[in-house]
Formats: sequence, structure tokens, C-alpha cells
Amino acid sequence: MKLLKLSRRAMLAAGAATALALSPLSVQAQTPEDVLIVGQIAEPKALDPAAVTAVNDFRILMNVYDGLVRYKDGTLEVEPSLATSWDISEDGTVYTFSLRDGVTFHDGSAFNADAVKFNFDRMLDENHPYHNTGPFPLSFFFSAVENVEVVDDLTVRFTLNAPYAPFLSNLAYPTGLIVSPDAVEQHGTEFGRNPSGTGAFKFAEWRSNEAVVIEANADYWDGAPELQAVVFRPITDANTRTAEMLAGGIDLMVEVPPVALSEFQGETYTVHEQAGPHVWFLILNAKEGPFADVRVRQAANYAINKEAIVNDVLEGTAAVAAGPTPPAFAWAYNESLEPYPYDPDKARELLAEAGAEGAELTFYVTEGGSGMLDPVAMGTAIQADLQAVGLTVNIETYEWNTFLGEVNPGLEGKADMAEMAWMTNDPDTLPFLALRTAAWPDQGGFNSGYYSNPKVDELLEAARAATDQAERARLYQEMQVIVQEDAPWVFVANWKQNAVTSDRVENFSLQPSFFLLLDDVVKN
Amino acid sequence: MTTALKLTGLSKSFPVGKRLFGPPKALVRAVQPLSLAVEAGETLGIVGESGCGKSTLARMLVGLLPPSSGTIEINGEPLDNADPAFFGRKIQYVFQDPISSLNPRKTIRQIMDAPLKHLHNMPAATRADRIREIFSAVNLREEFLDRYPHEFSGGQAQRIGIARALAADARILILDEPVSALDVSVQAQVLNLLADLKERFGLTYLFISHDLAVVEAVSDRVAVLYFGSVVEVGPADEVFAHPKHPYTKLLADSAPVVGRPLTAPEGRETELPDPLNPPAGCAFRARCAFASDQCGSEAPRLEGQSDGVRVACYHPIAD
Amino acid sequence: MTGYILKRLASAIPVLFGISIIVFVIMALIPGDPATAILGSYATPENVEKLNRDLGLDKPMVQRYFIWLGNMLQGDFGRSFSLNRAVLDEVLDRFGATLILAGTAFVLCSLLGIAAGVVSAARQYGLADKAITFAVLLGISIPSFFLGMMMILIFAVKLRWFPVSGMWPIYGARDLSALISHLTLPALALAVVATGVIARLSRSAMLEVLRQDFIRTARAKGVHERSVIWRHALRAAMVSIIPVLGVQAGFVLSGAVYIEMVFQWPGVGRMLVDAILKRDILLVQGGVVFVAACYVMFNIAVDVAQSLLDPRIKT
Amino acid sequence: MMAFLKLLARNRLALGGLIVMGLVVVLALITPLLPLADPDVTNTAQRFKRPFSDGALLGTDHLGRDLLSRLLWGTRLSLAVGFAAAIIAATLGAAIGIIAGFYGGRTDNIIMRGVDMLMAFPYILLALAIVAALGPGLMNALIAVAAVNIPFFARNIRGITVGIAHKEFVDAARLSGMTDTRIILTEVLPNVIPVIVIAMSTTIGWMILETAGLSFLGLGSQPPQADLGSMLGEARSALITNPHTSVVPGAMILIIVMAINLLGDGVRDALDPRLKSGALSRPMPTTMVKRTGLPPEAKADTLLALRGLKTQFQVKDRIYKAVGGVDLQVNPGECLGVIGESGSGKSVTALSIMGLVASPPGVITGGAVHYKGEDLIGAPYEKLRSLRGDRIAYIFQDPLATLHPLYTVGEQLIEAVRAHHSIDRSKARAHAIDLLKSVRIPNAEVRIDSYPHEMSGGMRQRVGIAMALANEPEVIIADEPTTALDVTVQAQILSLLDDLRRQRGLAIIFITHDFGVVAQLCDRVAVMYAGRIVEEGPTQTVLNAPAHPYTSRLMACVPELGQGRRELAAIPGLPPVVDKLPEGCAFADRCHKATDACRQGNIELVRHGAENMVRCIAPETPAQEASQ
Repeated sequence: MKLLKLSRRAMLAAGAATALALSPLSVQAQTPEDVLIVGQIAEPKALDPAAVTAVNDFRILMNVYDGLVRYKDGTLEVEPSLATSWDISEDGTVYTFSLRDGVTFHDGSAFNADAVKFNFDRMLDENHPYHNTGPFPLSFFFSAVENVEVVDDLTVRFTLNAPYAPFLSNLAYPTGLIVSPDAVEQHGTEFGRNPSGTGAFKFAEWRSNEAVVIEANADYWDGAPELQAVVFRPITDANTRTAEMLAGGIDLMVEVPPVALSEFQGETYTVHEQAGPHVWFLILNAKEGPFADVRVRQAANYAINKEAIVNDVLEGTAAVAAGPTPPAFAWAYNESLEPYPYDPDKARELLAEAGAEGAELTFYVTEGGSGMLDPVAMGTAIQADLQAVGLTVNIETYEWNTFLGEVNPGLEGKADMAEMAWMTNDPDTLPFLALRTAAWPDQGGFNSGYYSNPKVDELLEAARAATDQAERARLYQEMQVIVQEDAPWVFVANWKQNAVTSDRVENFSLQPSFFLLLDDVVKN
Repeated sequence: MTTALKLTGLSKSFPVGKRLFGPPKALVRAVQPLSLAVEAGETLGIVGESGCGKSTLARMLVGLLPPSSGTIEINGEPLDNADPAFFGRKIQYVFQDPISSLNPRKTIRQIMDAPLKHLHNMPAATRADRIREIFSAVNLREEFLDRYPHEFSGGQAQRIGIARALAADARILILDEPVSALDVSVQAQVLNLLADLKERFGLTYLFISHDLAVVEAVSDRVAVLYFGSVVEVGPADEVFAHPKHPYTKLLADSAPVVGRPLTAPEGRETELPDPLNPPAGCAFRARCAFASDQCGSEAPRLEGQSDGVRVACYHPIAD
Repeated sequence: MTGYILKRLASAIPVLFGISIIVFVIMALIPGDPATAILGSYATPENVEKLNRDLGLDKPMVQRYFIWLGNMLQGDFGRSFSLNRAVLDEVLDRFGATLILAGTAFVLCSLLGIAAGVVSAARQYGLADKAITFAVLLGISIPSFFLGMMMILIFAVKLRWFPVSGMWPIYGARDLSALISHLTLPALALAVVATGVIARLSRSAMLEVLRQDFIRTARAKGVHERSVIWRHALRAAMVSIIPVLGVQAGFVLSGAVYIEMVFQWPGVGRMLVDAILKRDILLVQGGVVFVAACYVMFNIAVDVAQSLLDPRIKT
Repeated sequence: MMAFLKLLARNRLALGGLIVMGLVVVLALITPLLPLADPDVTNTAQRFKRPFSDGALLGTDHLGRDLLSRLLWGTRLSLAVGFAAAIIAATLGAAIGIIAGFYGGRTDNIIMRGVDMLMAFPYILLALAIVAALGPGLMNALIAVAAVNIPFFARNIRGITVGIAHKEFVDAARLSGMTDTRIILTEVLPNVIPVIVIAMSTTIGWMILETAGLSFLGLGSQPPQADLGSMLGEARSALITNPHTSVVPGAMILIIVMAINLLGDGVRDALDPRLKSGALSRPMPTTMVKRTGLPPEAKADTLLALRGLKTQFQVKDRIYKAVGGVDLQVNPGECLGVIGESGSGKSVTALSIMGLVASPPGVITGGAVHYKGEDLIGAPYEKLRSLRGDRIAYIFQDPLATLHPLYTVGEQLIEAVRAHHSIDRSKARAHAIDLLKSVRIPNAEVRIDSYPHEMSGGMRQRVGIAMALANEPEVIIADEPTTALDVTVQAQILSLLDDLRRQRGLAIIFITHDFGVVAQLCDRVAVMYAGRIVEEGPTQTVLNAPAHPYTSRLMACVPELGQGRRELAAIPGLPPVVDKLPEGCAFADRCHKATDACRQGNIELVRHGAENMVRCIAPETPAQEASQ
């Protein structure tokens, strides 16, 4: 009896609550002034720059931390940041940095040479007391560093074990961002949730799966930011992210799904676009199966209608890729390279020559992943194109991490082709890790398709040791020609990263590095 | 005369409050250790009210329930509990609810086939003959064989149940309230059929009922069950004419009879004893007008009286 | 009653133990390993192997299980690598959100479902019955994620009555009205299917009960029909409805996974899906054991409620 | 089978479901034959074409593939997966459930604990984990969906099996020498299959939804293969810009699942034996009344009088004339016995008085019930309600079933009082205790808080009587109140009723099948056969000199104690079924003295002797004039 009475009352209450909630009074308030709300694609893993790998996390980190150097606005060239200047020894193995004076971390501790040494030792020295705050998956960026010395309070010296041209560029990468040693000592493994840097914004709050809030650092050495605060909201579902943007719940949205771009054509929104150092390609198994024959690999490059993929599937959010190096590395890119044209007849011809008509291929596709654009749709479109020239393609889709677990150890015995995308900060990284003979999976590299060309190996080694940028550029450009001809991959697309801002946001621009730099952004 | 069925110290307890491991919390004695013998060719009536343990007893006799203690002998041979086929050929059971004892999804023929096939491994042709034979014995038309149980009235269904018991070719039949679900105008049809069959096939019956008049009409001897124990056993006419146990007397006086004035035969507030918490001594003590201190100390044993009646009472009613 | 509750709690122990084994074994069977996931695109087989060793994943399964179990019994659920956080902290953070969402949906579907079922049964074959039956059918036939997507499109994007996603406003007061406005759409989307199931069940349970003799007795006593339906019949019907509520609670909890994804609700269901996909083994194991334990406790509560309602159940 | 389809077709919604489902299945089957575009050919230039555009009836998807074609191929796949998953889950789940339910004990315990464990997981996580372990793919999604549903089937089927395993026919099979395996296969399984089919038909829709859910998460079919879930998943990112790509598969899922559910409901209803008899409808608060012609006039001076009462059960196209024109009357302090065998219509007569015959299917089609001259048939509900339990009270047969199991007897007694008198609870409680005392329940102050199941049958029936007495009624209608009781208890109850009647001047209508009871309790008796009264008169006269052959022969059948072992009398044949009553005397076929005249026309109930009435053209005893 009691139960019934109770439930009747509860029902009334619930009804009233529902009625209240349903009344259109609760129209959403606009987002507050001077607080920029950013729709992110995922929850950050941690706010420890040494521990993360995802662009998503970098977007926050770049605003909280500074590195010794940074990319010049709108380019991928380095300029001073926490280091005001540097010297490189003749042989390219000793780098000496002069540090900026008077910079403090958000926690109040001072930035100095000791802090720099702490940062790199933490990552590189297995015996460092805070090495256990890792793992540090990208520490190999600095694997050339032999040791870090404190010369004086504001001078620090890096000694490399061999000349390593990408070193400065790597320092500008988030992995090279400088964290507060005090904060690491204080929080230990929890540092990733209690970050402290020297950047334009201070970490304020992290509400699990709701928001990461950073607030303006009034004492920023490069001038206090315009915004009071930035809120990063993880919204994994692209559709929900779009809906939030349309409903006014966020001010800035990155990685707009191509199909949704048309929604943001009006006055109220600004669509930003920026080509970056990204290449989307198909790894072809050059060790066995039909793709062992270079003609079949070239045929695949001819058969796939990249124009259609880039313009239709990706709605123009990418450009057709010509070779292994993205054009964003302007100085290293070979302008004379022309992409493989869409020529199914040529493809059929080549297949006939190679006797590979009707071959059956296994194609690894991922469901999504960092920089993978729209991998299922693209994979399906590619499958259809290859089908059209007489290749039977069976798709197997995998979740991203599983996918990496399948692809990185090599395709041998499993698949003929796999999707892959890389975003790098230096023209060296991708070819060095994924095209050299010494980078076959069994030797710890990412050359999952077993491509091997001694000439390419030689060019890459030489480029890495060269300290002169013009010389490096020449070597890379030569490499690109050879690789394009050898077609170890199908070169598909270079992503033009996009973002949408509402009309209240000003002074926002995307960077070729794909980082999100918000210190100059204004919100009205 | 030979003893067709002999029970020695047969009892059954049910656990109450089962646990996943370990012994149960308590045991309920549904049937106290009891010993009975049924002679070949006789009908032993077992009378008792609900909860007296008569159905539990019956189910033990046909092997549907394993006894907690005691033995069952048929024609001098102890029964092996393990093999239902062996059991089934010796002793059969007629259920109280004729409809629910027939599988609603089988034809009567399939139901009749089962004992012939599984107990006697009879080939199909012989089975058909045998079924025809049995059906004519129970006055059922052969066309019924291909119908389903729900198409029959209670009386017809009970005949089918009897026919199935006969098919097993057992000499002993346990009849568990075979007519209590039937209307009075039909019950006689079934009872008379049972009498015929007994005559024809030389069967031995154990006839269980709560209805004294019915038991009297069919039994040679009768056993009265109260709270899991036999309180009185003896020739039917003797037991009903001169009940010795006060409970038997109460039963006999309670049945409404045309012409007898309506009186409450006992105090109106009595209740049956609680099986979970059985009283010490005679279970009937609380309802009994003759109860003495002796009745409260120890349960009386079944003891023989002059006229072949045995009764478990310290103060049997004298004639 | 206390004894009964203790007994039921004790009987939950082997169930929880079994659950921990099942989840451990399934996670062990899932291909792909945390090391690959931690190292991201730059995972080389060599690094993977080293990291697995560091994480203690090279030990035999049985040993790993007992280490994990032992730690868990001491309250240490391990550390999630994908979130770089203690599993228990994260689970507790997230579970509250799921509880609010699933709890509201559960209350909603129980009340609406039972009320609809009772009305439907009381007006059997009437207009109300037909309308409810149809609505209920529609409800149980629509994929909840699809419904959620449509709701966002209509009520949040087009009409702007409700926020699109999240549980709290990003800035501004985190008060009840803010919660209600964030909660309404996801809770409704989540409740729809279960409401349908409960309504159907309540209807048939009521029809079953209404044919019972004691209903005739109540009518013969001259009890008002309203009281016959809502007091006599519903109470008796609750005996068969309550266990279904228990099962439906599980479905609501499961359905919350989709709804949390669509509405970006910071709940534990979405966390677990992400964790499974990321092979964040400790997070999955800890989270699932926690959720399952809560569900088992909830079911014990259901049993207790049942025993309070039905005096025939031996306690 | 035909009957099944007919039943199914009777349910219009189910028929609709069947037709839609049939269309969908046919479409799915003939999909390969239809002139459709290749579902996998992409044409990215033609992407997101709206429905009804040239060459693409339902438009195209994000890769320019024809949506109609993908929809049909996808439906084909989704249906196949849903069915397959349902069949796998049902088969394995049923097997587990049957084994657990049949063997019981520890086997059951262990299996069900395992099932509990699986059910404690949020199923979607379990499914996800299984797919994650097996790898994505529609086949694996199917396995996962089937696997997570096994526990639900197992639990459901176990419950049913436990019920069946304790049925007598299983015992009978065991006595027929069958082994356990054979019993499971031939006795249990056939009875469980309808339940499995029902469970399956209601879960296929659910399975399709779940598989769609997994596909939606990208764990289902592999591209380019279309199934409905993956179509929805792929279309999700374009929901806002191109909603049609989501709506098309979403609507298809909705249509299919709805049709399946409608059909499933229909199948369930058609397979449910209770529905076949039309019994699964709720009884209304009062019996339906469809009287033709004018109701008979009231007799002024009687307390309660039935005049030509006719009650029927209308089940589908059959009409069971349960009560075929009954006249009865009772006055204060009088006890009228109504005797008859099962199916004679005596209970229906009793229930018709206050409109308590379950309706549907019961309908009162004629006659009148006059209470103090006022006709109760067709009276407004509120009028009937105010009399029920207040002026005219009932006592029913099985006191366990007729008392509410979840309320204490006190609450039920108090309610009986408070339904008619607004007195406060404490007074009502005191009154209830008095009532319990008046029916001689020992320790009433404590017993009042007992639940019915805590009492013995006799005690419960006393509560039933107390409840009937609660408002000091004028008439008590007792419908076989002692039939379910032991003889010793019956004797107590009867004497109690007799005392109450004498003390309070109650009028009692006592329904029974036991002559002994009538003889001891009743002043007058009416004998019913096939829905009509065949003889009525003072108890002594009727019992001593029964005039109707049925009465005399029935009495002869009753065994009486003290006559020793003997052959009992029986009446050959069976009572007629009341939907096919013969013309003339309904007893004629079983009567030893029936003549042709007995089988013609309507035989009236006529005066026989001074106080008796008989419906026979050749009564057993000559009519004797009452000696004044």
C-alpha cells in the first residue's frame, strides 16, 4: 500500500519535472565571453607532453607549455622560444642553447638549465628518478642525444652521438615541450593530470570526459593571451560535435567531418583550412603476392581515382598526394613531381603485363585513427576502383590499436595492402622510419611493406647527417622521384586540416603543424 | 495368499531451507517410518486427510521418490530403485488428475505405446494388438487412440490412465485418489471398472483416498494415515464399523451423511500439527478427547487388537 | 530480514568471483595489446615487447589473474594507461554520471511502463489500450541510438530546446535545472525501449492477475474498481513485474553505452567501450567488475524489495 | 497449422505484421532477381542524391551507391543474421535451460549461477568484448549477439521446464520406463517448444536491433557489404546534412522490427492455449448484460429472487448456455441448497446474481435478479458495487486462491468494511478482530496480521466467512465453500455457517455437489442439470422421494459409509455439453426411462406435490397433495 502511494506521488513529481524540463524556457545560453570553447575529437590521454602521441592532446599542450624552440607562425621552420639562441658545432653533434631569463613555470618555480636537463633526462635516462612517470613513446625523437649538460643557469648543452638534422625540428614538437620539474616531483605519476608549464595558459581543471579548462597566464613572457580561458570539450562523435557547433555549444571545432562542411557555409561561421605535413597512403606488400611486382604497384596507383576521393569522399579537405613527402615541407618538396594520373586503362595494361589480372587482395582498413580521415569510406572507394580494373579486394576492418598491432609488425603472410597516415614535423621522419631497408619491421622500423632500394637508403642516411638545409632538400627531392617510380605505396592524399569557428571568434588561424595556438585569439 | 508388497520402516523426509553447500536447515518428516504388507489380490485402502503423507507414500512405492529409509519388497524381492524399467514392470501408478497425467502434445496411441516399447521392448505390430486388447478391457473405443488428451472428459481420461498402467503389465497398481477429480455420477463407472479389472487380471491394489465411503466400497483392508503415520489398520468392515482410533472415529463422524444432524464433531478451533515443529508423542493428542499425559510423552506404537485390527493408541475406543 | 540480506550478499560472492574470471579471460583473449596502444603509431615490435615486460604482461595468465585479484581486494584496481589514471578514480568519477542517466531512465521507464501497462490492461481492447500498444511497439522497435540522433537533430539543433550533449553546462551554475535540461533527451532516449518492454509485461501481468479469483473476491466485497486495479491487481502483478525491472535495469545500463556515445555523456559505459577498443585491459577489467558488482547489488535490492512485497517468499 | 494461422489472422495487428513481414521477406528473397544497381559500385560524383531522384529511387549514400539496392541487400543480410542469431541463442539457451530445469538440484544451481554471472554483465559490453576477441565481421557480431542472449533464453526456458518437469505426465513417462534423455526429448521438449518459439519470435526483432547496434559501432559487416546497422553507422556522420541516408535504413529497421514484434505477439497469443479459449481477456467489473425482451416482473415479498436467469459464455463462434433460465428464491433465515455436478451451471448462477461472472466471455442474456423487488441485472456499476459485500456477500470455494496473497487477512477484512462504511482504521481493525472471533478463530488479535498462506485451509475459509459477514449482509451466497477442505474441517465450517444463519437470520444460497452437505444444512434444495433446475423443493422431500430420475439416480451413486464393500451405482454416459444442448430433456440420453416424448420441445418445471417442482414428464414418484 505504502509502495503504491509513494509511486503515485513519485509519478506526479516525475511528471512535473518532465514538464518543467520540456518547457522551451531552457533555451541554451550562449557561451560566455572571453572563454573559448573548443570541440575536441577525444579526451586527452594526459597533459604530460612527454607521454602523449596524439594530435588531439598536442592541441591542448601547445597552449600550456613552451619548448626551447617553436615553429614560426604559418610555417614549419623553427624560431626561438624558451631558448633565445643556439649554436651548432661544426660536425653537427653539439647544440648549445641560451635560455630566456625570468621565465617561471605556472607553479612558480623558475625555468632554467636544470629544468631543461631534468626534462630530457626524465625521458632518456632509465635511471632517472622520474623515468617511471612514463612511458615516453616518442622519446626516440631524441635518441641521438648522448647527454645534456648544464653549462650555467641559463645555458644548456646537448651532445648528440651523430649528426642528426631533424633535431631542432623535433625540439619544436610537443615531445620537446618543457615541463616543471617541481610539478613532476610533486605529483609523480599523476603529473599528467596536474600539468605545469610556462605557456600562455595555465591548467585550471580537468573534468573527466567533460572538459579540460585552461586559464590565461597573465605573466606569459610572450604577452598575456586575449582570452580569459579556453575549455576543451572531448566530443568523440563527429555528428554530435557538428550538432554542438550548430547549436552554439562550442566556438571552435576541429576536424570537421567533410560531409558537414556544407552546414558551415553561412555568415555565422568561418571555415579554416590549412595543408599540413600529412600523407595518407596505402602500404603495399612488396615482399610477396601481386605487389611484389613493381608494375602491379604502379597499376594500383593508376587505378585509384584520387581526385574523386579527395573531392567527393573528403569534400576537398585534402589534396592528391604525389609522393612520400607532403608539400607542406616546402623546402624539401620536389615541385616537379606530378601525381600518378587516374588511368584505369594504363592500370589494366600494367596488370596484364605483370600477369596479375584477377588477383585477389587482402586490404586492411581501420575504423578510424589519428589522421586517418574517413578510412572506411576511403577504403571502400579504393576497393571499388581496384575492382573496376579487375582486382578482387577483400576488406578487413580493425579498430585503430588492433590495426596498428596487425600492420606495424609487417604485412607478410597476412595482407597485401593497408591504409596508413602519418603526420610528421620533419621530412626525415616518415621516409626514414618507413621506407628504408633497415626499417623493416623485424629491425624495429615501420616499413611494413618491405620496400627496399639501396639508393633510397643511401639518400636518407646522407640527408640526416647533412646540416645544410639546401643539401638536405636536394637529397629528399631525389629520393621522392625514386620512391614515386618504385611505388611502394599508393600515394593518396595530403590532408588539409580544417576547423570551424563561430562569428564571435577572431584572429584564429590553423598552423601547418596542425597545432592549435590560441594565445592571440579573441572572442567577442 | 502371498505378500505382494511389503514395506519395512519406510520413511521420507524433505529438507527445508536448502543451502548451496552443507546440510539443509531442517527436515520435514512427510512419512514416519512405517511398515505395511499387501497380500496378493487384495485391495488395501489408505485413508487420510490432506498433508497426511499418502501421496508421498504412493510416490515412493513406484520409485518416483527415493525413500529416506526402509525397504520395499515385491513378491519377496527387494526393489531396485535405480532401474525405472524394472520398477515399471512390477508396480504401476494411476494418477489423481487424469488430464494432467497425459502429455497434451502426444496422441493417446503414443502414450500407450511408451510402456510397451520401453518396458517390454515389444515390436510395433504386437504393440498395436496389445493396445487394442487393453482398450477393449477398459471399455474405450479404438478410435480414441489417435486423439489428443484434451479431447477427453475426466472419466475417459482416467480410463486411459488405467489402460496405460495396465499396459505395463504390472501386477500391483497404486491408485492415488483415482476418482476424486471426477463427478459422482462418473466415479462409480471408474470404480466398477477397476473392480472388473482386478478380477480379470488378478491385480493387487493400493487404493488411496480421502473419501471414507469410497475406500470402504472398494477395500478389503484399510489403513488410516495421520500425520505421516499409520494410526489404524485392519479389515475394512471392521475398521469402519468399529473405529478404534479416535481419529478414525472423527473421520467417520465428520462425513456429511443424509439424515444425520449437523453437529461439529470436535472443537471448532483445532488445527493440524505443524510439520516443521512436530509435537512430541501422539500427533493427534491436541485434537483428542481421550488424551492423557502418556500420549504426550511418547508416540504410541501400532499394536494388534483381538479382531485383526492394529491401532496406534494408548486409549483405543472400545466397542 | 537482515539475515536474508546477508545471505543474499554472501551468495553474490561466488557470482562476483566468476565474473572476475570471465572478464579476465575474455580480455586475455582479445588480440592486440596495451603496449601497442600506449606506444601509438610508433609502436615497434621491440618496444612493444619491452613495455609488455614492464607492465608484467609476460607472466602466465593464472599468475596475472591472482595478482590482479589480490590487488583489487585491497582496493587497488590498477592504473589505466589510456587515461593515465588510477582505474578506481576514473570509474568512480564516471559511474556517478551513468547512475544519474541510467537511474533517471530507469525510474522513468518503470513508472511510465507500469502505468501504461496498467491502463492498457484495465482498458483492454479499448482505444487507450490500442494507442498504448502501438506506442509501446514503436518504442521497442526503434534503435535507441537512432532515436537519440534524431532527438538531437530536432530538439537540440533545430528547436534548441535542449543542449546537444554533455551533462553539465560548460560554464555557469551546475544546478538541478541545468542537469535536468541536459538529462532530458538522453534519459528519454534511453528509457524508451525499456518503457515499452515494461509496459508490455505489466499489461500481460495485469491481465493474468485480473483473472485471478482474489480479484473476484475483491469485487464481491464491493471494493471500488479503481482500488481493484491499482491496489489489488497491481500489487499482485508487481510480483512478476519486479524481477523484470531487475532485468531491465541491466538493459538500461547497457543501452546507456549508445546513449552516452551519442549524447557525449561522461559515463562509465562509454568509457568501457573506449577502453575495450583501446585494449586498456585494467580499465575494462576494473570497470566491468565494478559495474557488474553494482548490478549484482541492485539485483539483491530487487530481491529484497520482492521479499518485502511478497510475504510468501521465505526470508 | 491451419488453425494456428486462422488464430493468427484473427488478430488484425498480427495480420498486418505478417503481411509486412511477408513483403519484406519476399523482397529480401527476390532481391538478387530485381533490376537493381550493384549495391557496392561507388560513384562518388553522384553522392548524397536525394530520394526520388533520377536513377536512384531512394537516393544515394556518401559514396554514391544506390540506397535502394543497398537497403534491400542490407535487409536481406540483417534478416538472415537476426534469424540466425535468434535460432542459435534459442537452441543453446533452451538446451541449457531444459537441462537445468529438468535435473534441478545442484546441476541447476551451478548452471543458473553461471547464467547469473553472464547476466550481471551489461550485455553490450559482453558483446563488444566477444567481437573484440573474435575480430570484427558480421559472422562474429552474430555469434556475439547470440551468445549474450543465451542466458536470457536459458533462464526463461528453465522456469518453464521446472513447471513441466513436475507435471504428472513426466512421472507417468518415467513409469513407462523412459530414460531421462528420452523424457527430455519426447515429453518435455514438445511442451517447451511453443515457449521457445514465442521467446524467439519476440526476440528476433531485438536481435536485429542489437546486431545493428554492433554494426553501428563498426563491429559488424565489413565494407562494402551492407547491412542495416552498418548503413546507419556509415550515414551517421552525414545525419545533419543528409538525413535521408540515416532515415532510410533507420525506417527499415523500425518497420521490420515492428512487424516482427506484431507478428511475435500474434504468435504468442495464438500459441497460448488460454487464448484459444478466449480466456486471456480481463474480466470487467460487472458481467455484460444483453437481455432480449422485457425482464420478468418482480415478486414483491421475497428477499432475493432469480427469474428466468440466462447466462452464456460466448467464445468465438460458440455459445455455451451455462445457465438456461433459472428461477430461485430465498428469504431471510432460509438456506437454499443448489446441487449439481460440475458443469451444471450452479456456480455461474450464483455469480450471475451480483454480476461477477467473468465477462468477457460471460454475458447475461435474459431474466432478472430481484433484490427486495429491485432488478439487479443491468443495474449501474455503482449500484451493484454498493450492494456487493454489503447486502449480498459471497463465500468462494478455494480460500487460498480467493484471498489476496499479499495482504494480511486484517487488511482484507478492514477493506471489506471500509468499502461501504467510512470508519477510521482503528475502529475497522477492532471490528475485524470481532469478526475473526465471531468465526471462532483462536487468538484473533494476533491472527489478524497473518497472511493467508500462513493459515490452514480451514482457517482461511473462516476468514472468507468473516469477510462475508463484515457488513452484516442479508444474503450470503456460498459457492462450494467446503469443497477444498478436509472432511473434519468441513464439518467445523458447516456447523459454523449453520449457527451464524440461525443467529443472524441470514439468507444463504449454498452451492454444492454433495448431498450430505445439503441434507444437513439446507431447508430447500434445487437440483441443476445442464444449466437448468430439474427439481426443487424442501430438502427432506427431495431427498426422501426424489421425483426427477436424475436426482434419484445421482443419489444412488453417492457412496455412503457403513455399507461395506460393494458395487456402486453409476449413471452411464456423460452430461451434455452446454453449447450443443439436445432438444427436450437434457438428461434423456442417460435416462433409463426416456421416451420419444422426452426429446421433444421444451419441458417445463412443473409443480409436483405440495412444495416441489420437477422438470420431467415421467417423475419417479407420484405427486402427492400436501395434507393441510
